Amino acid sequence: MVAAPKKDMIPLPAKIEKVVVETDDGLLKSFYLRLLDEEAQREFKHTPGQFAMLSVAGKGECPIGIASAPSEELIMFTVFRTGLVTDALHRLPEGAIIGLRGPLGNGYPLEKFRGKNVVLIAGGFAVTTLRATLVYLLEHREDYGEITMIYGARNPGLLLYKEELAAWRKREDMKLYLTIDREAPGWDGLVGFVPQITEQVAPSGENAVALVCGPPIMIKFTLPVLEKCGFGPEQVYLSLENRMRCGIGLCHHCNVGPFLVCRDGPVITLAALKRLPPEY
Amino acid sequence: MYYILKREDLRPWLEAINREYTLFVPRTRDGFGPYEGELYLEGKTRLSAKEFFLPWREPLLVYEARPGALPKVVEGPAEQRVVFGVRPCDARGVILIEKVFSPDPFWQKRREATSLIGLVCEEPGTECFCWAMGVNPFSGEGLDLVLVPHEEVYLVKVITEAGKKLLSLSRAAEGGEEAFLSREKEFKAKFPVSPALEKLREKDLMTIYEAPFWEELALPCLNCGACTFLCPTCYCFDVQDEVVGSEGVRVRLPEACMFELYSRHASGHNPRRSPMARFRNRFMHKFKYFLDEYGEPLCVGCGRCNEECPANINLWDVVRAMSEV
Amino acid sequence: MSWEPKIIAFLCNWCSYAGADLAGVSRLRYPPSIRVVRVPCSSRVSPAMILDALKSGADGVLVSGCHPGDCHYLTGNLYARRRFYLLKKLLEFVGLDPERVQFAWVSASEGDVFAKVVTEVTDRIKALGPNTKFRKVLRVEGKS
Amino acid sequence: MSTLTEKIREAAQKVLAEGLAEVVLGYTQGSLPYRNRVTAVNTPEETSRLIWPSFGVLNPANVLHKLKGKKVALISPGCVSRAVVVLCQEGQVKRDEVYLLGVPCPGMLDPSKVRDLGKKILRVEDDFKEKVLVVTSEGEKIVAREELLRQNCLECRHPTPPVYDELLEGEARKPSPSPYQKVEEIEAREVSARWQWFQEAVVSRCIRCYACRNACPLCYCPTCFVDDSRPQWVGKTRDPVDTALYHLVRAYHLAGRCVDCGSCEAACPMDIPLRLLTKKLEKEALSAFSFESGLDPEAPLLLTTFREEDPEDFMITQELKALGKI
Repeated sequence: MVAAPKKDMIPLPAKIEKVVVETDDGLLKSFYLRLLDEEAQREFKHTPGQFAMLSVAGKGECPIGIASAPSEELIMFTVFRTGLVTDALHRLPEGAIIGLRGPLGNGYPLEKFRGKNVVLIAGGFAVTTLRATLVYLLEHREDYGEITMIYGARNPGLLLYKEELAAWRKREDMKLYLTIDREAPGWDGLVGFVPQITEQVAPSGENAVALVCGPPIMIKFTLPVLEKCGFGPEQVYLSLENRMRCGIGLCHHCNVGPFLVCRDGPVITLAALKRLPPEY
Repeated sequence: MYYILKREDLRPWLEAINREYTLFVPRTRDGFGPYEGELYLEGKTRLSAKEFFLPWREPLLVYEARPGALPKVVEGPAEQRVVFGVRPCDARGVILIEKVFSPDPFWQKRREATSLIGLVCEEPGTECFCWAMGVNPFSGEGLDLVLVPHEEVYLVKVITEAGKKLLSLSRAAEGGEEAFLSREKEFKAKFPVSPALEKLREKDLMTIYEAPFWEELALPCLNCGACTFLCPTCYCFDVQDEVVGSEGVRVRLPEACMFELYSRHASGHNPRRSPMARFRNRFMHKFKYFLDEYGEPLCVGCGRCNEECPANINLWDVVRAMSEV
Repeated sequence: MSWEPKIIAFLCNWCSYAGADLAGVSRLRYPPSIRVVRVPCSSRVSPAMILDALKSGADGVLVSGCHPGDCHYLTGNLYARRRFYLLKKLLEFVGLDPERVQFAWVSASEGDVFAKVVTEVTDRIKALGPNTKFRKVLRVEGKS
Repeated sequence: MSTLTEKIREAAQKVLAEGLAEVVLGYTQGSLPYRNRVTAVNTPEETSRLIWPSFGVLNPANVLHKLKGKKVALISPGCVSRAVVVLCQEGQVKRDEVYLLGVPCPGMLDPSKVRDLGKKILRVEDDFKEKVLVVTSEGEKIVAREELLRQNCLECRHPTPPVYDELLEGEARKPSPSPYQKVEEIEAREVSARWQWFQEAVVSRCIRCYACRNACPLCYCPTCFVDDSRPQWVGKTRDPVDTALYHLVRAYHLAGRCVDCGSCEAACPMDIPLRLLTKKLEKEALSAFSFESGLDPEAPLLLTTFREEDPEDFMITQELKALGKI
């Protein structure tokens, strides 16, 4: 399928083609990147769920999930401003050059999901790689069964990809449940935490997989709901994140027991996760 | 192939090597340095030979610190280096790290540019236990040549072509095979592999991880980086961007898993927040995670951690507890 | 062109910064060697800030605050005095040229004192030459 | 007469049995004859593990943060007691949450001085007064204690704990008559020689393992300035300027706080004479401000107080004034 990319610690220069401020608080921005080297840009093939190291010279590197689908022209990352590198990244204008290393890690095994119902459950800004996944699934609509997405944010202003959400909502070949934590003026959608909404939606675990991405607290309460719906631990996919330095299995920072998030993850089944020490 | 080198021929040989290559030797108990006459052969050095492959500071990229500037890849030192006096434990450390680092171009470059001449210890140091970790100091593993101090001479075993070439700069004469092999046999008979390793292989990972002994063993630990920085097998690294004025460099440098910062996310969340969790991670990595994945423990029994640990944490206390849980 | 030292001057907002301002308004001449960092109080200045300035290429550091009794925060400068005393002793002890780090009291009305202090500090640092001991240099072996 | 070890065990048993503390922090025998280890004892039975050490080089007050919420008794020679006092002054520890089992300290031995007495050290017998018998693979040696003492014990001003809840009987070393001799030796050198010393003995040897910081009973900041990333005060490599900055600020952060327990120096795997930096500051605090750390839990700290008449002749304005230039 995809040729193994060269994995070393040297980033490729990429130009920020477009910056979109995604949320009302301005803490999340999407960066649309194009590798300066045309061939590298053409060769850049990833699977939804993979990540890349973004680097700002003088500040450092950090791992960010790839939010664009493989078919999309520009490589997109939605970045939360929180640390040294993401803060510097947020200050960069369109046209600036940054470094990119990737794609790294393992994405969702989408080939394996063919013929199955897919439930995507996202909380907060962890939705990014599930956005990539959803775009992919919709492009290969006929290969998959029912597609359901449950996506929650604290308030409407914190939902990402608002235009796309509106478009997905109108589609009849998928179900999108958007929810916010508390009532907000102008919001006519669902209100409640993601686990509660999942319980209401009650997706069936039969011939299905669930992809869950969100803050630890959301995951903690969603997993029992999925279990009740009949999802076995092999059917639930999660995505881990840990501090990383190399992204290619050398530096050992991201280890969860023997599992290196960069090399063996970030995507992991609940079944595999249960066998690991709780260091994430 | 086996040779005999008279002790008095060692210095002339080193001088000869130094004329053709950049030669590093153990200069004092502290560690290695360029050969300038000083030579410390009484025992292993405090800092291991690891630093020739995972240096204290490995520049990866240089860039001008201005927006849009393209970084350049650092080529690294190219001159051929010879390191004399590498203890077999340190050489074995290189082999273990290589299991992880073999795809790394910076590692490869340093490996290709470096020849190692090993020196077997006259007798084990106070805290040594290389044999217990499965090291056979006579094997020459990871080395180009291995020297065994024997009566008035050094017995030399040639391991690689590069080693043979280096030895040709000396007055060594062929011979000594019998003595060498008998010394090796004697060592193996006297110093067996620790049975703890087999037990560790069989133990369930989570059983060890969740065992109650960690809290007590970790109590005196300072969570400093002394053990990891002195360890010839610890390979974790940090990456830092250093900027001075208009110049920037991205460097790779050793880091210790004992540090709180090691696993702390930008958000502040830390999966190994407690000092005990970090202590446990270091030993689990060495004696379970790595052992399970590569079949060997990430330890060569040099004993530096035991010797230098400020808190007197003893590796064997931990290994014993892990293997007998 | 003769070498001009770069001196980072941490000036307290209430006295010394105003003193510097007065020196300027009064058209007093002093060497163009200082780069001013305005701080709320001389006690805001930590040793790390002083050493960071030197590390980043400053040839000298001047910290100036209010005279005792004049502190906007009543006693900030008196705490600072103790700290700077100890810092200076420590830097001297490790052989960092003591003249590179200077402390002063300059009030808002002492434009002339400010000019003289800057002139004196500049002269002393000029006599020492550029800061080579405590300036960070990036080393890159085999730079391509 | 019972030995100090016996007295300590007895006292520890009593403390635990009477509920004066839940844990006793002290020392136990280490993995080698010349190493001791900090240990925590939770029950009267376990007290048999406790010893009065010859090589108690780390300050057990350093472990207090791991036992938060428990009432802890500490086997306290002068420097342990003083460290706890500073922690109390700084609000890190409440005085009534610790029980100080004071020990008049005869001074500890330096493990490396003993290690260097032979190829293999088999046994060390210390009379805690005058002599130490060291059995090595080459034979027996009797060495005067004074020759084997740790440098900070040789320079100790307070071998007897200034603050305690209970003071065990014993004979303490006399306070050092010349605590600053080593500092003065460095002070007497030229500027360039001092810089050279700092570079060779401290900076170039440091591997940035932070054992000195982590061993210090008074380094407790949740995020140390070396770990700050915005701004990053200190680069992380062994760059000489970054390393120098680290050591200067580390020592400076201990000005008026350091109790000279010597843990930093003992912890250093590279044998850096770290105490000289803190000792220099101690000397200055004593001479300029008549201040000594860790003597009174109620007293203010050196840098949270001032006196009108504090020295200021080091300031350039005062210097220029004296010269009549301003």
